[in-house]
Amino acid sequence: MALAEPFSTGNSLLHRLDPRAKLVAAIVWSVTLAALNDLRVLLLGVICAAVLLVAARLNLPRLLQRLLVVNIFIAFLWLFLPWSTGGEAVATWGPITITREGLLLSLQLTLRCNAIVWACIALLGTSRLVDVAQALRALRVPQKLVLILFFCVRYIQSIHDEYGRMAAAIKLRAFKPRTTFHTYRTYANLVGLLLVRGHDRADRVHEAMVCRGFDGRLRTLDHRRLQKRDIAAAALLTGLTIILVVFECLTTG
Amino acid sequence: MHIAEGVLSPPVLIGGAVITLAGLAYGLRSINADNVPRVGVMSAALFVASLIHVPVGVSSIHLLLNGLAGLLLGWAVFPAVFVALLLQTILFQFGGLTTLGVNTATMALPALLCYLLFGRLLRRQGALGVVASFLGGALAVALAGVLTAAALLLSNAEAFTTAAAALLVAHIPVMLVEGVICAFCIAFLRTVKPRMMPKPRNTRERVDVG
Amino acid sequence: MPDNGLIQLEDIHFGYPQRRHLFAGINFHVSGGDLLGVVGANGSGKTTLFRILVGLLRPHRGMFNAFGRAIQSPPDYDELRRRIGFLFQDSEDQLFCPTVKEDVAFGPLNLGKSKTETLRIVEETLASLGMSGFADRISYELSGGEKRLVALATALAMQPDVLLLDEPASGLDPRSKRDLVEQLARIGGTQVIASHDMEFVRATCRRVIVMDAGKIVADGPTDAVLGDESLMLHHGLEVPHSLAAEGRIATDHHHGSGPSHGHGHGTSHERQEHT
Amino acid sequence: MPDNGLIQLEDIHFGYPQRRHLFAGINFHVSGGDLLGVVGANGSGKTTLFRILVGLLRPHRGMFNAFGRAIQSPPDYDELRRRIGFLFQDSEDQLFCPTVKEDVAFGPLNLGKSKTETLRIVEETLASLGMSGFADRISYELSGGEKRLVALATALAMQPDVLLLDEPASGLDPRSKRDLVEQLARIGGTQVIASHDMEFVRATCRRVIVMDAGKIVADGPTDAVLGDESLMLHHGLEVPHSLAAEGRIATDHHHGSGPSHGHGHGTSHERQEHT
Repeated sequence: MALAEPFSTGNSLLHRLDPRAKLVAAIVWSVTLAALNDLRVLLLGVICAAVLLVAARLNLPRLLQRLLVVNIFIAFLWLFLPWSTGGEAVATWGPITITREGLLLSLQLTLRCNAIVWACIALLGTSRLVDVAQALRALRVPQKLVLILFFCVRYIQSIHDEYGRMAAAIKLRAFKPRTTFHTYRTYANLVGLLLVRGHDRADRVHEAMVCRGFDGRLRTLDHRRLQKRDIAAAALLTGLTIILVVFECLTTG
Repeated sequence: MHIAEGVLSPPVLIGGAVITLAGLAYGLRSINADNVPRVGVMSAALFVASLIHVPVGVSSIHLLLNGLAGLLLGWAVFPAVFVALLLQTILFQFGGLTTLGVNTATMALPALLCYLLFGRLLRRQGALGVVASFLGGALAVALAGVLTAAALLLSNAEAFTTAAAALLVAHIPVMLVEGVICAFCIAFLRTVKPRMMPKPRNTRERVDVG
Repeated sequence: MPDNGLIQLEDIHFGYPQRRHLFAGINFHVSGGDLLGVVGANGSGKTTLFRILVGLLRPHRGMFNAFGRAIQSPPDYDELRRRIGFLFQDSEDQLFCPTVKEDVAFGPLNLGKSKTETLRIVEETLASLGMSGFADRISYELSGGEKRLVALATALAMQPDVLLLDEPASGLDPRSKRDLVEQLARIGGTQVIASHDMEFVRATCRRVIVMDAGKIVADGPTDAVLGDESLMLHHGLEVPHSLAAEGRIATDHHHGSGPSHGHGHGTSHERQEHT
Repeated sequence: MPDNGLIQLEDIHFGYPQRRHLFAGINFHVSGGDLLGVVGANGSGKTTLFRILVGLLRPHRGMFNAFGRAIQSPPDYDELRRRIGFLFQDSEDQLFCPTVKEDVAFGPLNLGKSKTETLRIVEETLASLGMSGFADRISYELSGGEKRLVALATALAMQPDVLLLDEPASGLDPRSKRDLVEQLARIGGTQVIASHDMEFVRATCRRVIVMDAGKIVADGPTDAVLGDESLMLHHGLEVPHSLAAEGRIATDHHHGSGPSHGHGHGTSHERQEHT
C-alpha cells in the first residue's frame, strides 16, 4: 500500500511528543542544515539524526527501504558529479576524470540530504498525517490552505482505495499494460474517472458542510496543551542546530 | 522528479519559496469558499493519480500530471501542488521541507502557463481540442524539467551541468506520455463531465446552495 | 393543514436542466412527531424533495413553510438547516473531518457554541449512540455501520427538530441495520426516512408516502400503504415480506387483482392512477 | 470432493497486515451449475474470499484448484480471471470508459478479439440484458440499476464460466432488484452471490454458506440455512421474512437456545413454492 504510514504508530518518546513541537523542530532543523557546508559539521548532523531515528524505534526493514528510495536522487547525482566537477584529479579512466572536488561535493550533498531526511522521518513520520495537518493549522497557515490540506488528507485514502478497485477491475478484464495508445487511454480514463468522482464527492462534501452551518470559517476544537517535555524536546533540537551553526562558523573562520 | 533535500543552494531555495508564496497567495485568493473542498479533493485525486505507473518500453514511469492539474484548476494549481508535495514529503520523503518552495514552483508555474495558453481551447471539439490538451500536458512536463534543471544550475552551474542535461533528456519520454494521457483524459472529461472544463471567461460557477 | 405542521410544501415546482419539470406542483407536509417513510423507485424525486427540504435546492415556485415561518431569505435557510438534521446516503461524504470527535464537533462549533460546551455535546451524543470510545478514531477507518452512526451523531449534535435520512439502511448488514432501527426508535422526535428497504421503512415509520415521477401518489399509515400490493407493484416497489408473514397484505398477493378495502385503513392514494 | 467441482479451495490461509489470520484453513467449493449464496456480517471475509477466487489476492497457504488445474503461476491466474466474471459491489469502480459500448468492449478487445467480433459481442450482450439502446450512453450518468446491468454486461462479454457477484442488490430499488433477479435466473450457469439482502439470496440461490470471522459456519440448501433462526441470529444475520411468511422457519438445532419466532403467527397465505 503506497499510502500506508508505516512509522506513525509506535510507542517511543518521539511518537508521544506533540506534533506541533516536532513540526517546529523539523522545520528549524531542515532550514539550518540546508545552509551548512562543512563536512565534519554535516557528519555531526547525520549522527544527531541517527540518534533520533534510533530513539524512534522504527521498523528496520521498512526504514532501510525508505532510505534507499530517498537516496535515488542522490545516487543519480553521484553518477555525474564526481567527473563533471572541475578540480584536482583523483583517478582517470579514458576521457573520464574523477576529481577530489567532485567527490567531496557528492559526499557533502549526501550527508546534508540524509541529515535532514533522517530527522524528518523521526520527527514527522512518527505522527499520523492528520496530526501533522493539525499542527500546521496551529502554525497559522492560512485557513483556506489548511482546509485544502484537510480535505486532501481526509479523502486521499478513499480515493486511493477507489483507484485500487478500478485497477483490479481492468486487470479482471484481461488488461495488460503495454506501450500502446490503448494502455495510455485506459490509464487516462482511470485518471479521468478519479477526477470526476472526486469532483462530485467534493460537491456532496460541501453540501454536508453547509448543512452543518459552515460559512467559510473553520472552527475547531482546542489542541491538547503543550507539555513540558514537548517544549524541552523542541528546545533541545533547536539548541543542537545552534551548536552546529557555531561549529560551522568556527571551522570556516 | 523532485529535487531532494540538501542539494540546492540557499539562494535558490529562498527564490523558490518566494515564488511559491506569491503563487499560493494569488491562488488562494482565486478560490472562493465554496470551492475549497473541490480543490482539496481534486488535489487528493491528482496525488493518487500521480502514483500510477505507466509502461514506456521496457521501463515504467509515474505520472506528474501537473499539466492536467493546471488545465482543470487554473490559479488554484499552486495550492493544489503545494499540498500534494507536502504530503509526498511527509509520507514518502520525496522532496523535503526546504525544497517545497522550489519543487512547487517548478511544477505549478508551467501548469499555470499551460492553463493560460490552452485552457480556453479545451472545450473545442475535434483536432484543436486534442492538440491543445496534448500540448498542455506535454509542455507542462517539459517546462517542469527545464525549471528543475535551472534550479540545479543556479545552485552550482559547474558541477550540475551534466546532471541537469541528463534530467532534461529523461523528461522527453515522460513529456510525450503525459501529453498523450492528458489528451485522452481531457477527452474523457469533455464527454463525461463537460462542467469540469475550464470556464470560457472568469465566470464563476453558479453554486445552488443558499 | 394540521396545526402542528412543522414543514409544509405547497404547490412546489422544481426541475433540473435535463429534467425540466420533476416537480410540477407537489404538496408535502410533516407534523411534529411524525415518523414518515418516503418510498419510490429511483428517480421518483425522493432525494430532490429532501434537498429542497434542507435548503440545498430552491424551489422555482411554490410555498415553503417550516417551523412557523415562510422560508425565503438566506437567513431563513440558515435557520432551516440548523433545525433539520440530514443524514446523507453516503456517510463518507458527511464525515469530512479527520477524526470522529472533530466531525461531531463541526456543527455545534459553527452554531457558535463554546469549545467546552461543544466537547460536552460531542461526548453526550456519542454516548447516547453507544459510541463513547470512538471520539479519537479516524473517520475513514470505521466500518460502514459505525460510519452511519457517527454521521447520525454529527446531525444529532446540532440538536435538530427534524431528522431527514436518505437511504440510512443501504450497505448495512442485518445486525448494523437492527442497531440503527433501535437507535432511531430511541431518538424519536420527527423523522423523515427515504429508503428502498421496505422492511426498514416498516420497522421505523408510522406513516408512509409513495412517490413516482415527482408526484406523491399515496399517503397513509405504514402498513396500509406498504401492504397495498397493487399500489406497490404499480410504482415499482414491493410489499415487505414481513407484512405477508403476518397475513396482512391488503390484496390477493399473487395476481394483484385490485386493492381491497377490507382492512379499513385510510390510505389516501389516488386510485385512478392505477393501471 | 465432487467430480464436477469447478473451483476448490482447501485449507486456505490468508490474512492482512492488520488482521493476521482472517482465514486459517478455510475450505470452499463450487460445482458447475451451482447458484451459491454467501452470507455473513460485515468483516466476515466474504469479499476477501471473492478476491482470492478471482486471483486479486493470493492465499498464503493452501490448495487452489479451478477448472481442473492447480492455480499457481501467473498464466494460471490470467486464465482464472478470464473464466471468472466478477461484479463489483460499486459498479462505478467497474465502468471506467466514457460510454457503455466501450466499457463492454474493453474485455473482449483485451482478449484479442477483432473489432467486428467485439462489436457483435457488445450488441448481443447488451441485447440479452434488454439494454440495446444503451450502447452510446455515458456510463457515469446511468442510474444505479442501469449501471449494475452494464457492469454485468462487461463481465458477461468475456463469456465467463462462473459469475461472482459482490452485493449485487445494494442500492437498487425494488424494481431494479426484481429485474436483476430475472436476469440472473435467465443467465443461469454457475453463480456465487455475496449479499446482505437475505430475500435477494433466497430469490437467486439454491445453496447458501454462512461466513463468520473467516470461517464457513454453515453450508446447505437455501431455505434450510436461511430458515434456521438461531443460526442466522447468532451470526448477525436474519431470517428472510418471506420464509416466515411461508411458515418455514426451522426450529432450533444449532445453538441450544430456544428460538422465538419474530412474528407470533407463522400462519401464512398459501403461496407458490419459491423457485
